[in-house]
Amino acid sequence: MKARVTVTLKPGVLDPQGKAIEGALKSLGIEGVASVRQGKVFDIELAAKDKKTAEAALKNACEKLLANTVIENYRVEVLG
Amino acid sequence: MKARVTVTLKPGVLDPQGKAIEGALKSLGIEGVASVRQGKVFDIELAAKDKKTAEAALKNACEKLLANTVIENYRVEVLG
Amino acid sequence: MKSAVIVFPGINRERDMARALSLVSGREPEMVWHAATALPAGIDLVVLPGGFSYGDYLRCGAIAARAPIMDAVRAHAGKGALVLGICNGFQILCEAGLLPGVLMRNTRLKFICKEVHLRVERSDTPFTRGYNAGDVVRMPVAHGEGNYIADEATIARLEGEGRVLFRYVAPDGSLDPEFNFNGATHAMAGIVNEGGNVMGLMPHPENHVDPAIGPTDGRGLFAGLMEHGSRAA
Amino acid sequence: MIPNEPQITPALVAEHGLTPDEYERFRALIGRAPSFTELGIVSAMWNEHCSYKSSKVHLRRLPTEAPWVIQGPGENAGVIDIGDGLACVFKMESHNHPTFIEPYQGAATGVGGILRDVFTMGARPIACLNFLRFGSPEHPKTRRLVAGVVAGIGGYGNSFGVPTVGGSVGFHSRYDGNILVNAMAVGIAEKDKIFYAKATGVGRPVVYLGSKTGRDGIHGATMASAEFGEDSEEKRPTVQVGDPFSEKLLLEACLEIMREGCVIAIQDMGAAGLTCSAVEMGAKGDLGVSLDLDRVPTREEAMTAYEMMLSESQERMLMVLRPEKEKEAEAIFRKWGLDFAVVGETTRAKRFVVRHRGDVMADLPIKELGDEAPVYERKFAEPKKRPPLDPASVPCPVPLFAALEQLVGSPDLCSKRWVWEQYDHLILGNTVQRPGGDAAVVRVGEGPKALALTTDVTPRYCEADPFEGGKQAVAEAWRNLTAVGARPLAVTDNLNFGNPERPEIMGEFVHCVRGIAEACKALDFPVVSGNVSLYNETNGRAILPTPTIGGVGLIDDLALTATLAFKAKGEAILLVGETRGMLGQSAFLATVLNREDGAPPPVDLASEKRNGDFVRSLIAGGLTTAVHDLSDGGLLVAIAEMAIASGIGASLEAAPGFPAHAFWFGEDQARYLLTAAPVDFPKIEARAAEVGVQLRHLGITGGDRLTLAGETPILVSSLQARHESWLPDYMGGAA
Ligand SMILES: Nc1ncnc2c1ncn2[C@@H]1O[C@H](COP(=O)(O)OP(=O)(O)O)[C@@H](O)[C@H]1O
Ligand SMILES: [Mg+2]
Repeated sequence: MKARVTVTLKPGVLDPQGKAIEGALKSLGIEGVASVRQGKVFDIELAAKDKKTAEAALKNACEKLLANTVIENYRVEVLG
Repeated sequence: MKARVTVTLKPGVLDPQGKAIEGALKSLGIEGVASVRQGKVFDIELAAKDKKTAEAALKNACEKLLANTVIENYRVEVLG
Repeated sequence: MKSAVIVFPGINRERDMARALSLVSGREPEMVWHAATALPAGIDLVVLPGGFSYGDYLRCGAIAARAPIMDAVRAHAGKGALVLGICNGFQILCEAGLLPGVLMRNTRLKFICKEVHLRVERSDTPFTRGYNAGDVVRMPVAHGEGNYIADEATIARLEGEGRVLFRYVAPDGSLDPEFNFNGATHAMAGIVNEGGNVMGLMPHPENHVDPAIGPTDGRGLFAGLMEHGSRAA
Repeated sequence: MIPNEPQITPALVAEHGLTPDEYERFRALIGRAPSFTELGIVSAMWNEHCSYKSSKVHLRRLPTEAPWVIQGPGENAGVIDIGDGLACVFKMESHNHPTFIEPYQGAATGVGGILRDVFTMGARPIACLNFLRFGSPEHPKTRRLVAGVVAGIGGYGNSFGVPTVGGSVGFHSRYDGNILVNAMAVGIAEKDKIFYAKATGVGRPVVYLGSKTGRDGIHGATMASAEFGEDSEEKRPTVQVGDPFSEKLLLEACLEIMREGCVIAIQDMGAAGLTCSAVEMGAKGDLGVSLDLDRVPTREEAMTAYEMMLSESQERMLMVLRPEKEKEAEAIFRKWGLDFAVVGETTRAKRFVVRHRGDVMADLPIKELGDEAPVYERKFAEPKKRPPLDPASVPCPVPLFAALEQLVGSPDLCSKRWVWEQYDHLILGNTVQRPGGDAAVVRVGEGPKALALTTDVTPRYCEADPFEGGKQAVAEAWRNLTAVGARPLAVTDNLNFGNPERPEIMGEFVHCVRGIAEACKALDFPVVSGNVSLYNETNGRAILPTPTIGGVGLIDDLALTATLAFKAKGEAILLVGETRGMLGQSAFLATVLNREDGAPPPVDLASEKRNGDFVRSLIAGGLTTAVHDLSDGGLLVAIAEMAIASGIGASLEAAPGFPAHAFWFGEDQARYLLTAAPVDFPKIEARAAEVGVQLRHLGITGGDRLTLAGETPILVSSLQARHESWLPDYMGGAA
């Protein structure tokens, strides 16, 4: 099974990377950029008996490792 | 306008970080994980007169900065 | 020999580099701000120092590689003149397309600062003429992303054309995966471009030049460059 | 009353960490009920972290003066004269609570904060150190905390570009719920170009510099002064995220505007950000400050006055500028890509006035908020004395060398290479002695001067006898500096304790401070800066009392320093100082016998001074080839460390008249080990006799193993493997 986990910073948490990228895009002349926030994606292949089990395993993975739940949110999509 | 840009490693490019996460997930007892590849997402707010212009600006941003096209692919979605 | 050290926001080994250049050459380099669009007149050697340009945000060296000064650096390299990128400078050169390949996260994912052994692969280049081929020298490393990779064709060309100048080795000079601490392809620590005038090196020769502080194996690199410069002049 | 503000209720007051008494006192002071913003401001200013209300009366005992002290406690950092027109600026600060909640960012912002304290004063940072205490290795959270804290310290310092050259790492179950992260920064400035927080002049612009303000860490300062409960992890306050890149820009920009003569007063925004910095600048200068929050650069929408006043967003500074230099300063900040905004002015009336969107959100007397905050004489209990341990009563269940192997491979005494290799300890090119020795040595400018730096305390000793433990922490720092050949000059401290409202804890605090004061006086080692971190306890269980001492010493010529590695075979190994075999609270007892009892070794300050001065004179005279001070683990561990660092072995002579394990593992104080060429031994002996220092010949260096009558010889390489492997093995284990 293929899945994608997306981890993003919670709203309000400072994103220094995003801020620097925003500045760089502006100075490269990319028009109209108002804000950039950077997150992570994990493309995961896993063996699971069904979608539900896979989802549960990935949520567990997020809580334990993939996301820092103090400052990050995560989303799990099992693509099948 | 809100948009999301996703940057992932091209297939075949080594991903030491993904590999390490894969190992860590296994040792955490997360079952069934076969492979992990890590990528980035950028949530971007921008002002543009329409979706098309926004898309064009973001593609340009990817080519110029957001992705290292030697090793990375990117995808632009304008969410409106 | 006149040298210029490019200063990007967030770079932090520019002073170390300037000091090493002054110490070995007796001449202070020009410090050039990233927003400049031209190099000062008469520069022979351009150095992109180590550090964390733009905090290493996005990808190491990515934002600096697009700075205004980089067109001038590209033109300088295009003329066959010397460009040296150390650590973050190496990453910037790759991002700017002046060197092939990419520096990925160290295989153990950690930033590592320690002294390593390097084997000098050839001595007939401006960057290595201060050493003998086969010399094993000590230099410090301090990076989290020094794991050099490139596609197979590029690696084959680098090897085939003798463009690998330094490799991570065991103290006795042998290749040993245990001493290839960041996982670089074929233990590559320093490579040059096709023209042989642009080098990227992960370790920090500039921190090993002063006998009051420690070993001085880094001197050879700068001394070689100076010698090359005086010959060329 | 301002519209849409919460009603001030007793519950709201309590949530702000103010006691009913404190609230009444505040009400009486302003003659009316406070606004919500005012409540926030006073809670920040009067909490333990900013006001030192429990500790102040005791800190007054600390000696703070010496001819070389330029600035003692009371400013962002202490300043000492190191000659040639240069000053050394340094301070240590804790980030314990934030780090427990988010290890990476907590540790990172701790480093960022202490660096700002140092460059706020006009100094360029040249080194960082850190003192870390974690819970027991078996505790399920420990591994993750170690990984996060170390990565966070490295992540910030490496990127900022300052070498992290030293520190200390230890483990104990008493830190299970409250780890300690104390960060120290050291900088160099020109002696006559130090900048202070004290504002002068009325009607001068108050300028905000650095990064924008968000809702980061609101109530961080209050949190730092609250005890953890079961639900602390659920509360998860907004975590501050560090941005070392911006801080590096801030450093360069600040030093540049200082050079250009733009700055009258400067204060970094640390705990309770804008509130603390504005009030301190005004209060210290006997001036009022009025702020217009509409001009504060923000990165989030619809921030309230309350939020802006309490935000702990990082990488920000507040300054009073020379009006005629304002444009110049602004141009410099813009060049570095940083925010610059005039957000207020100094006023004659000693009021702190905050305006936002046309309303006056706060109007308070500034002195009472700042340097006249409440002070408490809390009740404290006399610590219970523990009887000294009779060495003869302590068994040694294993051969000495087996115990030695256990000790050098134990969590507290093992090599911390895994930690310090993640710190860039070489950047700036001045690191003469890297981590792993007694003290780090960092060259000043082009030399030949160098600074020696160390952080120390033995919490086990402090708990068993707070007074002796406090003395010992100072003595050990002094000894570590001496062992590299430095003249110890001054101290910064970081006093980490539990809840001061409990008399036993307050007793620990008071007696540790008295011990520190006594030792600092005797050793001419004044305290010039520091920090107090209280309420380090979870569910009523406090940490071990941990008064960390950061010591700074001066080396006149870095060619004349000492290191601990054996240098050659055939050299004499000499022990300086008296050995009685004190095993109480020793590492031997804790590691080999799993016991923590008895009285800690007493510290005789006169012998410390005499023995240390003796050793320093030998180093200066070029008579020693290696020097190491004795601390945890005693004599045999120190010898093993000298052997491991060099790969050279030693043959040792048995000690008559002692239980062998007490001789080899006792932790008697005021001792050093040194090696010397055999020809120099008589000279050293004669000098020792002259000044009344005990000296004992312990053996000869050489070979590849340690040998001692009655013990199976042990290879240095196998000791080294034990020493190096514990931490990487532990950290490589399952997460
Ligand atoms: N334990 C201590 N010993 C000596 N001085 C201390 C101690 N604790 C705090 N100080 C001094 O009190 C002042 C205020 O400390 P602190 O609030 O930690 O500073 P900052 O506002 O920079 O965070 C500083 O000058 C500090 O050096
Ligand atoms: Mg401060």
